[in-house]
Formats: sequence, structure tokens, C-alpha cells
Amino acid sequence: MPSEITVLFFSFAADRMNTREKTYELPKELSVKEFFQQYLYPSLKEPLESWLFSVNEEWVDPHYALKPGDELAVVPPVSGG
Amino acid sequence: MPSEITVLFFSFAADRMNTREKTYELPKELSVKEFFQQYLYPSLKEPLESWLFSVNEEWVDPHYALKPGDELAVVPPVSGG
Amino acid sequence: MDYYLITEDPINLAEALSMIDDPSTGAQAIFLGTVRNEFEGRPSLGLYYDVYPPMAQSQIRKIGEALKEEFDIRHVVIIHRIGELPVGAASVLVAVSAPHREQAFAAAKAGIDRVKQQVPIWKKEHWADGSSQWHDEPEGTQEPR
Amino acid sequence: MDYYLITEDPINLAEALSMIDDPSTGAQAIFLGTVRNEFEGRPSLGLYYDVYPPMAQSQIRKIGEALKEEFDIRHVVIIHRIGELPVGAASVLVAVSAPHREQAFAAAKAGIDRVKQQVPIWKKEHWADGSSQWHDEPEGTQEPR
Repeated sequence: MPSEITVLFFSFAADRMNTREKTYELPKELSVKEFFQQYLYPSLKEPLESWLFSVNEEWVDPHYALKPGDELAVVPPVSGG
Repeated sequence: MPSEITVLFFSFAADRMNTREKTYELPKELSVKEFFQQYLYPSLKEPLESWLFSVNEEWVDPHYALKPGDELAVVPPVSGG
Repeated sequence: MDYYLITEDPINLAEALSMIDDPSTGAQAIFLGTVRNEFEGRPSLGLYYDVYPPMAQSQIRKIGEALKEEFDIRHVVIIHRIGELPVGAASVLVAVSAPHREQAFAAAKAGIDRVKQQVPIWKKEHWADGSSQWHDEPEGTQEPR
Repeated sequence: MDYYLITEDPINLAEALSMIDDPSTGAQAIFLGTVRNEFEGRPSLGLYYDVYPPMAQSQIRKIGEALKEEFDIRHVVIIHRIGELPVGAASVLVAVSAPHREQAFAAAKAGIDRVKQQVPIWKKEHWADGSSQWHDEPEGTQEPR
């Protein structure tokens, strides 16, 4: 079942992806981890553990199964303050 | 050798002495401790260790020998802030 | 009252203080973070703060609510400014009021520690030599501004 | 700059912050003490602060200078207001600026602790029932105001 998701990028991840927001067509259901490995690596070359992920503004773990219409945020290590 | 000193009182000590400043004629040289015991006790009934003393705006210990013209401050436990 | 804000506007300290004001509190502890003119010895002109706004906003609220559960404090204000900030500008404020100073200090300290660890905000240093660099980028590369 | 003041006038926080401002500091820690509406559960209308002015002034300066020797901080402001203060009024301010927040917090905390222990200032509580009482008076008696 194909589905479309929106992915948000920030900080150096946005720089490397050359965008802050991008839409992806997924041919089948993928977990966050699978999506990261198949679509974002190696543009985002750091290992999965370097990132946090949220879906629809709630933190999720990498096993979360992406659903049509989800807004996935790829969150680099924070450095506020 | 008689000498005159000025004594400053604060907080509850000033209330009990009914003044914030008083001049004393000392008939002979006295230490702060001797002065306290002979002139201030029992109006100030707390033991010597309850008080701090300064002379001419410098802290002194109770063995300091009072000199003519000295300004002695009798300092209760502080409670600022 | 409690107040949580992610904003591009300057941080108003007087307003924050009026929010934590309470006749039952004797102790206000305030942390104000400002942009420094150097980082690890290297001269800097300022910082750009990137943010994921809704997550940052909900995260500072969660931090404040946790502080109120963990410490004996009455009110919390957390404000983080984002965007381009020159040296000297205030970037973050944590202000708490409490009956007593030990709890006020402990809560303010925990507050700013958590803001720096848990809020999706990222800063890019604008070095004095004209290059820019994201903080905490693994194997970060320096590119001209 | 460093600044030490015993005063009857209201404490000006904005002015104090401008004094500790420094482009090399990223962390400002501020403690503001205010008059509470109760003490140990008993309702209060305010405080009267008595002071030995020259000793208090030299003492807060000594405290500030010691903080600068002991902690990695750049600037210190200590202000203590004296006289009659109503509930809610700010009575004491300790503000420090430092390159990093740990030292800023540690210095501000040590500063207010020492002010409360070492400065010849005494407070008298004006209880809501009309009586008044000096703090820290051994065997204190309560007299009508």
C-alpha cells in the first residue's frame, strides 16, 4: 500500500538535504528506521542512534510504523541555550 | 586613665538600651569583654559569645583594649536578606 | 503564573519577573543566557538559533511542569529566543519563584540544564573569520556564510 | 563592572544587569530576595531592615571580592535595601556574570548565603496581628508596634 509522508529537517540536516521539508512516496509500510536507512542514508550519514524522531509532534522510537499523512521530524542532537 | 568611648546599638539591642548611640566614660582601660560585662550586662543579657564587636568599623575580638575616642559597635546576630 | 515561550522577539526580563511575582515567595532565582563573543577560544560574531517550534514549545512547558512537581517552587517562566542573535543578546531565560532560596536555585539550575538537553533548538556559530558552523554536528564541516 | 550598595531606594534590576553585562559571559545568575507575606506560617505585613551602614557596605564588597577570587565569574553586583519594606518588595539582589552557568549559579548561591550570614543587617517582622518582632533575637519578646 503506497503512502505519502512529509519529512522535516533542521539544523545541519536541513543544510545537507538542501531543504527543511520534503514529501516522500513510500511504496509500502516502513518503520522510521527502515525509512531512514533507505531514503536518508547516506545524505545523513550519522548512525540512527544520533537522531531523535517525532511523528505528528510526538516523540517516537525508530520502530514506529509510518502511516499515510504522517509528518516525520528528523531531529539532530540539540544545542539550545 | 579615664577615657570616653562611643557605643552603637542596633536591632533589638537598640530597643533594649533605648538608644542607638551612647557615650560612656571609662575610669580605666577596659577590654571589650570587660566593658560588656560591667556596662551592658544585664541590659544585654545574652552571653558575650552571642555578639560581634567592631571598633572604628573593623571587627575586633573581645580582648581588644578600648582606647579614648573609640567607636564600639555591639552587633547582634545578623538576619539580613 | 507560569509562562513558556519560543520567540523571535527580545526577552523581556521585567515582564518575566512580574509573572513569577507572588507574595508568598521570598526567593526568585533567574538564569539569563547571552550570546558570547567566543566559543572554546575562537572569536564569534553571534549565533543563529534554528528551532522546531511546536515541539520546542511543548518541551519547555513539560520541563516547567516537571520542575514544579520536583521542587518546592511556585511559578516558572521559560523563554527561548530564536533566529539571528548578536553577541550580548539574551537567548534564554529561566526564572522561578519559591518560598526559600535553596529550592529556587536548584529548580533554576535544573531548568536551564534541561532546556539545553531536551529542547529541539540548534545553534550555528558565526565565527569572526566569516565561516559558520552548527554546534553538535558530528564531523561538522565549516562552510562560508 | 562590580557594584555594591546598601540603600533605602528600590532595587533596580535592569541597571544591575547592565552592570554585569560583558560580551565574554554567556551566563548570568541572579538572586532576588523579596519580602514574604508570612514567616513560619504566621501572616506578616512586611519587614523593617536595620543596618550598620559602613560595616554593611564594606562587608558586601568583601563578599563580592571573595566570590571573584573563588569562582570563575566576571562581574558581581550586590544590593541590599534597608528601611521599611512592604510584602513583595525586593530586599536583596545578588547578580553575577560568568562564561559558564555552573560557576554563575555557584557564585550567586554562595553570595546570597554569605550576605545572610555576614552583613550587619537585621530585620524586624511586622506581624499581621499588629505586633512586631526582631528576627534572631534570643528569647525574643513580642511588643506592640
